[in-house]
Amino acid sequence: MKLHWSRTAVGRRGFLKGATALGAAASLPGGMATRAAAADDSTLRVRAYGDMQSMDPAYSVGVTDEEIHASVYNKLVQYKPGREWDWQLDAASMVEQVDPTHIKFALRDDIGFTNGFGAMTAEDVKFSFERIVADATESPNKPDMGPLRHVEVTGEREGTIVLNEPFAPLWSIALPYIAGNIVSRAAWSANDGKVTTTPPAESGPYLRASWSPKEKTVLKRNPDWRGEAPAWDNIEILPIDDENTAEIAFEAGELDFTRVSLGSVARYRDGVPNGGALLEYPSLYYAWLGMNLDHPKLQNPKLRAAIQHAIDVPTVLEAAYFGAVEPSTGIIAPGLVGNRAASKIPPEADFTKAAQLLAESGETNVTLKLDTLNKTTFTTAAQVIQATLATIGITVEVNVLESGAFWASAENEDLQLVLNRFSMTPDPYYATAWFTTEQVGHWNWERFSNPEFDQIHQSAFKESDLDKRAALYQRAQDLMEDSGAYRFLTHEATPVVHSSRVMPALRPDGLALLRYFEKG
Amino acid sequence: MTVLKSQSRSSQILRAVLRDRLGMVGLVIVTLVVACALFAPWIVPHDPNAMNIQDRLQGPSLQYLLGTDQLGRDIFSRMLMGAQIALKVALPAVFGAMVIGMLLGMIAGFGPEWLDSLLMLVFDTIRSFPTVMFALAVVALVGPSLNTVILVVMLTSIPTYARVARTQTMSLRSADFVMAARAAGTSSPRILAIHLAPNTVGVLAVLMAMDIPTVVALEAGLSFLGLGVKPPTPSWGALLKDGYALIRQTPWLIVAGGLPIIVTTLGFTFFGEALRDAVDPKVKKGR
Amino acid sequence: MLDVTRSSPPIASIRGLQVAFCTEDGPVLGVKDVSFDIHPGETLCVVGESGSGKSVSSMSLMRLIDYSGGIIQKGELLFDTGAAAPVDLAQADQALMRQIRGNAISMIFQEPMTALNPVFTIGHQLTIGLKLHKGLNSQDARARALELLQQVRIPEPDRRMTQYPHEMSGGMRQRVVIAMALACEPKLLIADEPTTALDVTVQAEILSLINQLKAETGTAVLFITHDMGVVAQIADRVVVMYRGDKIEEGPVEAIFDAPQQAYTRALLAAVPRLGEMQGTTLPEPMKLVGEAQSTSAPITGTDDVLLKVENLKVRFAVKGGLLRRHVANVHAVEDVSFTINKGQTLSLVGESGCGKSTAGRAIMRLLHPQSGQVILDGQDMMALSKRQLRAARRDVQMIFQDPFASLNPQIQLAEQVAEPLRNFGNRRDPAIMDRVATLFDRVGLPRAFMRRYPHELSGGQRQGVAIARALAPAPKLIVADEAVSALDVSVQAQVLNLMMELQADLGVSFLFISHDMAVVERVSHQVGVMYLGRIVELGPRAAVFENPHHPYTRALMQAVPIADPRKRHLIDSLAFRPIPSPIKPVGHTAEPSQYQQVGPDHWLLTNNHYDAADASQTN
Amino acid sequence: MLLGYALRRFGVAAVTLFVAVTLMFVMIRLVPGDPVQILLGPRATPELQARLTAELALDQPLLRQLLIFYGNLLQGNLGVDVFSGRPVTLIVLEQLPHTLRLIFASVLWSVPIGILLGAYAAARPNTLFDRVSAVISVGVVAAPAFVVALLSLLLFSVHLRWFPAIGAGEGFWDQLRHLVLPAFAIGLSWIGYIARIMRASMLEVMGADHIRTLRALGVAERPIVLIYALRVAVLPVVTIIGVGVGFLLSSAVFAEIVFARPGIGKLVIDAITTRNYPIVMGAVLMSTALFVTATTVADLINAMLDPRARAGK
Repeated sequence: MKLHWSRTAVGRRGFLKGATALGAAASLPGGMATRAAAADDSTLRVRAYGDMQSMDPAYSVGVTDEEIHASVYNKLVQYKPGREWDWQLDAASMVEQVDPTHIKFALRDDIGFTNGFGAMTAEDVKFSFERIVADATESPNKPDMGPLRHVEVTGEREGTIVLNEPFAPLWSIALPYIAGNIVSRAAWSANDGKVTTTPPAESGPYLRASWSPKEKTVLKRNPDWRGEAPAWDNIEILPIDDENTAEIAFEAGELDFTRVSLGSVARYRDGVPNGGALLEYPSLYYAWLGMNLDHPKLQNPKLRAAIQHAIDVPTVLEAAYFGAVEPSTGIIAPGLVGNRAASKIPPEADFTKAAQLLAESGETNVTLKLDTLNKTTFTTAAQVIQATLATIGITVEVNVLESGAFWASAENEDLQLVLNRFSMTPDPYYATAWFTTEQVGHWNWERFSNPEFDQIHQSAFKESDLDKRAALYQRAQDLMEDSGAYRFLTHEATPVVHSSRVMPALRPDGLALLRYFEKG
Repeated sequence: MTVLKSQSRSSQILRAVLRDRLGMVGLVIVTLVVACALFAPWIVPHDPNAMNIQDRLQGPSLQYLLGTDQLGRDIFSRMLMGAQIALKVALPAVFGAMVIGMLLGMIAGFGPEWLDSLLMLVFDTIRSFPTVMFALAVVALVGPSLNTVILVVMLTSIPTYARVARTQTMSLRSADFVMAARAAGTSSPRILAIHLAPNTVGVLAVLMAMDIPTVVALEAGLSFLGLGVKPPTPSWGALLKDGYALIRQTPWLIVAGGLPIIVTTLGFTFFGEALRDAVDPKVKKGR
Repeated sequence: MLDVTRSSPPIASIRGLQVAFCTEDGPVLGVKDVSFDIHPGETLCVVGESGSGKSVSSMSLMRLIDYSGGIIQKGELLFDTGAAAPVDLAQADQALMRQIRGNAISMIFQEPMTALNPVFTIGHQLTIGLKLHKGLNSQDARARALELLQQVRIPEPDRRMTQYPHEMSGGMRQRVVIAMALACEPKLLIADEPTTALDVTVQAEILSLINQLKAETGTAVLFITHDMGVVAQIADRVVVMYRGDKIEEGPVEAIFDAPQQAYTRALLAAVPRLGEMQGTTLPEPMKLVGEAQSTSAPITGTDDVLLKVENLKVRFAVKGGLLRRHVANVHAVEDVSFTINKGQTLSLVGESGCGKSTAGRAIMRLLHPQSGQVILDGQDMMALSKRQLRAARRDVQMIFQDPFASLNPQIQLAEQVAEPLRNFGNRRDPAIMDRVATLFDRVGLPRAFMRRYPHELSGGQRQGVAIARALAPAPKLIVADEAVSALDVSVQAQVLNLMMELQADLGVSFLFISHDMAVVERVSHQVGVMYLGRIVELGPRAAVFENPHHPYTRALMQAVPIADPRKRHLIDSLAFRPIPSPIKPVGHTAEPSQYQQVGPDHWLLTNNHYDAADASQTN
Repeated sequence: MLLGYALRRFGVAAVTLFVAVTLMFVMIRLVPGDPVQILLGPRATPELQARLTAELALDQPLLRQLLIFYGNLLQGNLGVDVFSGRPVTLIVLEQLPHTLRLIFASVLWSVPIGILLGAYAAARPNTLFDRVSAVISVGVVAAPAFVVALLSLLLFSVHLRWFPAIGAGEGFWDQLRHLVLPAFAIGLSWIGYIARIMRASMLEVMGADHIRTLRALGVAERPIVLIYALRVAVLPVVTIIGVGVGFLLSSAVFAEIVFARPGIGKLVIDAITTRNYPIVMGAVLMSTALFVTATTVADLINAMLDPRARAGK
């Protein structure tokens, strides 16, 4: 899980939600509008929802940073744009898994670092990967590299990645994501290993030309790049937290590409202004209603079951997401290993059963507090839950929190019900990580503790047999559901729009791979 | 030339307000808003919190005068109930700010110089925080609710009232009738209570009337940032927030949230200006 | 002289003027059917009490009435512009009026402190009219302005041009306003109570100045005032107004010698004339027209000392500099000593800022004296604790100048009168209201007024309530701080008589603080003349008034306009005489006051702090 | 005299600033939410969390934290952003010009209009103009800045495409174009505010004796209103403008959010919600300083415009 949300300020998301309707209603012919921004033919302008934080892969925590890193640094492999999760070679000319713990690689010979730091060698790979896991580095991305032991350098451009134990997410996370970026050992050493917002040496198809905090990051074509030439000369990345603001900017012709809000999907399905197009991707996020198992009010399993059954997921999704998303079966999205075909409790509420469960529980006059973020989507969902629980006689008080307080819920002793959403990387290992016993007091707000679940989390990532691995994660989600602490809602979706000038290259979850963007 | 009818100053002021045409309009609006707030539970056509997902996002119709929101709730009913919420926030907040501000201001104006300097420093400090930042910190501290909004609004308005009360007290404390009261052996607390307070209240009442719209707008602003009242409370600010989120589906949500704020502002401001002209004849129109 | 003015046609002629004001209670007539003429070169005084409509006529002539919500309903305002036929200003449009205003007719007002724009220089304001009406360029206008400043006898005119109004004293500002009015050599100068807000010595200067300028320029003067003394000093002819009507009109001597109307006679009777007590030693109520004369007997009082004030000093700190440090002191009251006998009145008289009010408040400990002794009936007021002081205050009460300001507008009158009774007795004593009722009777107010609020009463009635309140705790001493100066003369006379009557009946002592020499002469047993914080002359009233020793006392008496057109004594010296500053740096030690006895109980200050050196100092 | 007044005024300003910053310091630390957890994200090791906690002095008692903060402040050091490792002073100063430009632009266009509107309304009391302008000015105040911001964004950027929708722009003219809409949105509500204060002030001045003096001199109404009365009536408005900068800072937050503009308001909102203490303190220090400076400068301007204040005090 990446803390994307932690850079998202209060109410920003959903702030202007739907504000673009007027613009759409105006439906101006694209040609007559003067182009507001001075974007010439070879400048791509895209929106990022956060500002750049760090140019050091070891300390960067956001998708925003990775979009930039992926363009100015190289990895052995990169995600392959498309609808299916896959990777393709980047700096590596060859990568081969010799056995579950050994991966051999060879680097291309035409990649060099800027600022005179020379050609990329296996030593750079060794340096880059090992510093992520080194204790001294204190990298928040250390878990991405998992059980890396070391990198053996076997030639100037050849080496072997050695793992302590098998690590399935290596191919889905470690190598193609942030931790997989290869930096120049010489350059980093010249900086005493401290790199903050200025990259000392770059190697990718783009160079970071400038950064104006909170305004934009500008990438320009790397003249020394010998690989396949990128389509755009310049890329401007504008940090805009709010999707509706981004939609307005897009409709005003100031952006070529942006994620849009789910509320706007229906409208964009009818047509995107300026000859652009809407692309709908699934998302890996998972949203759910959690119940604090340690709270005195929620000790009765029948009460929890009654709550699970009384929440009508389709109605919640209809109201909060405008029906643009599907109900989820757990924390692992379709397309990933371990996705459940169906949850044990169907998404539709069964009020009769819920009422019966409540009666069996013996609880009367149940009053509960439901904490949620101050975004319209969540408050709407919370109100629907409030209303449906009221039908079986449970009173819910919706407690809206700004993000700072909400994300401190682990410290909230009085947390009862919580409407939550986590983001996700394309490996189930990341989903289960937050619900272990160890995470109680950190991110496991439901205080769900199950030895079997913990065991699955500890072992499933070593399982290289996909079917077996899938079964383990499915079991893990069964355990979660059985605990009565969870009512899974949705994985949301990633709708993006792009102008006619651009052909975006996206991960299967809709995130941008800027270096592969083509002209439209 | 002088009509001598024995009437207290308040009834005299009321007559002056009623003579002012805009003041009269203001009073009518204020009365309407207050009536709405008082009788909302009985005059709403629908339960303002009753959801009806099937009927959501409908346009205005005979059944739903202003249509329905994303949860199928009747917007018109929520708008009427909103008056109650607005006054529930505005009246205690403004009244509390006035009482505390008046007390502190009178202490500052009447007390020793060091206390005055200290209090003024505190007032200036609170004023120097941008309201939104201050509100954000308080909301984060105690969690959002009706009471929090009241608290924030109260805290941020106290300095204004205190300053006015202080100025008024300072100008009054050397007034002849206060000197006369001293000469007549009246104690300082009693002078504050029966001479200074009643003569300060008038000016503060004007400020209160003018302040109510500011408070209503502030609540809307906080709700806009998602820091306002708890759902499903139908405050105008919450209506506006939902309205922005749903502008393409229900433009009438913005109307329902925005129009009452504008009308209330107009009403209270006209009323307040007429009241000020009546209380402070120095700034009389058409002299 | 009279014949000369009569022979020429009037410069302005008001015919059947009726003006109404739109008020919240509907239209109210300001004047009804008023007619009079003004002839070239004459000074016409319009005299009347507040609400008589005396200003309305002049404001109508200027058509400034339009800006006050007034409407000329009937009548003509004929003005001789030099054209063949006089113009009716009542029908003129504002464009024509703008050409006449400040040019052919100009006006000066009562309040010099506010009549000038605070953010423009004197030079700028002086040249406005010149540029506007005479089309002068900046340079010529400036030259003319300098000339005007010299004409109104302002010292250092060059420097004044760049000064702002707040840098000048009231008298000086009024001279500037006069200079502005005279800038375009108007045919008619309207002076609306131009000296009312000024000290008596400054008033004398300004009156002389207006008189002299009239002679120099030949302009006609329409002079509006409530002060019969001023009328007597400068008028050629007089128009008497009462409640919007012209009561009487005639040459000044005729009006004063043989008033035709009862109101005029009453008005004249109510005016205390300086010197009319000559030959008596004790105060005596005035003989008012239409009032019972029974109470009119001299008030003797006793020779027992009630109040003894010794070496009283009051200083106010002046703060300044970066840290608001105490940098200087206003020596408001400097070493003042006097005594008041039981049942008698001592008056402190002097001009604004001389410290007389401060002294009055200091002996009540309403403010904190620097040092000195105040012994009231054997009790040392300075040694009292806060609690004791509150109790001791029942023996000293106070009446203030402004009857509008001294009553709380929010509280019923009965409660205000009852307040001292409640404070000094049992708060819930049911007898209090009976006592209040008798107090209302005592001051001659109907008991029905008890339930009223201050705004429902006239000024004189309010002052009655204030007196009733002061009397409530049966005090031994009443400090009357300018208690009658805000009242119309007829009301003033009634209130003065009431006070004297109370003194005769109740044996109460008064510390009477006033700037009005004539009033002081009427009511006092003893008189102290104050100047710059010190009593410069102290003694029995007869001695001080008939045999003044101190030059300041003499200057003061000479400046008082006497309500007798045969006793004109407009001063010749028009040189500006500023009062020296009472502000001294911290650490300044003031010498003690030293007195020389010049008669029985008649003392003269020998410290020479009123002299030519001070007078020549400019600010 | 004026210099002494200015120095004293700034002295008071400094004390206010000190109290404000202390208050904010204490308040933000009472707020729930652990900055270390929020800043570092869930995957940070306990060691890293401990190190950051120590670095931010969060393990110290509150008073000591405060002393450390002031100790650093005295050395001109507001700390370092935990994330980027950049000095907070730099981060705040980067954002400041954007906000200053926005506020300046808003004041520049709205204050003159507000003053003229109020002056005219007062010069013609109870006329149609007065009534209309009263309704307009009140009605305009009634529309919260964020409503205006949003609607103008939709109308002028998306619909008409006259002005850019987001960002701050580059180069003078481009920045100016980017300023138009946000400055319009914030300034609009100010017109009514200023107009009403101006009207009240003007009504009082128009009844003053010195205006009567001018009328008696035959000066026409227009110069009386526009030169002589305005010059006096504008004095209290100047003070109000200073105080109003606080109000503008709050509105600027909304404008910066809606128009995705960089700026101090947005910075502080972001920082508070992420409990990024060093930046919160830096930004609050800066915005409070801005407010205090604005009121002080307004008072000084007032003192310069008003000869009475110039000489006195």
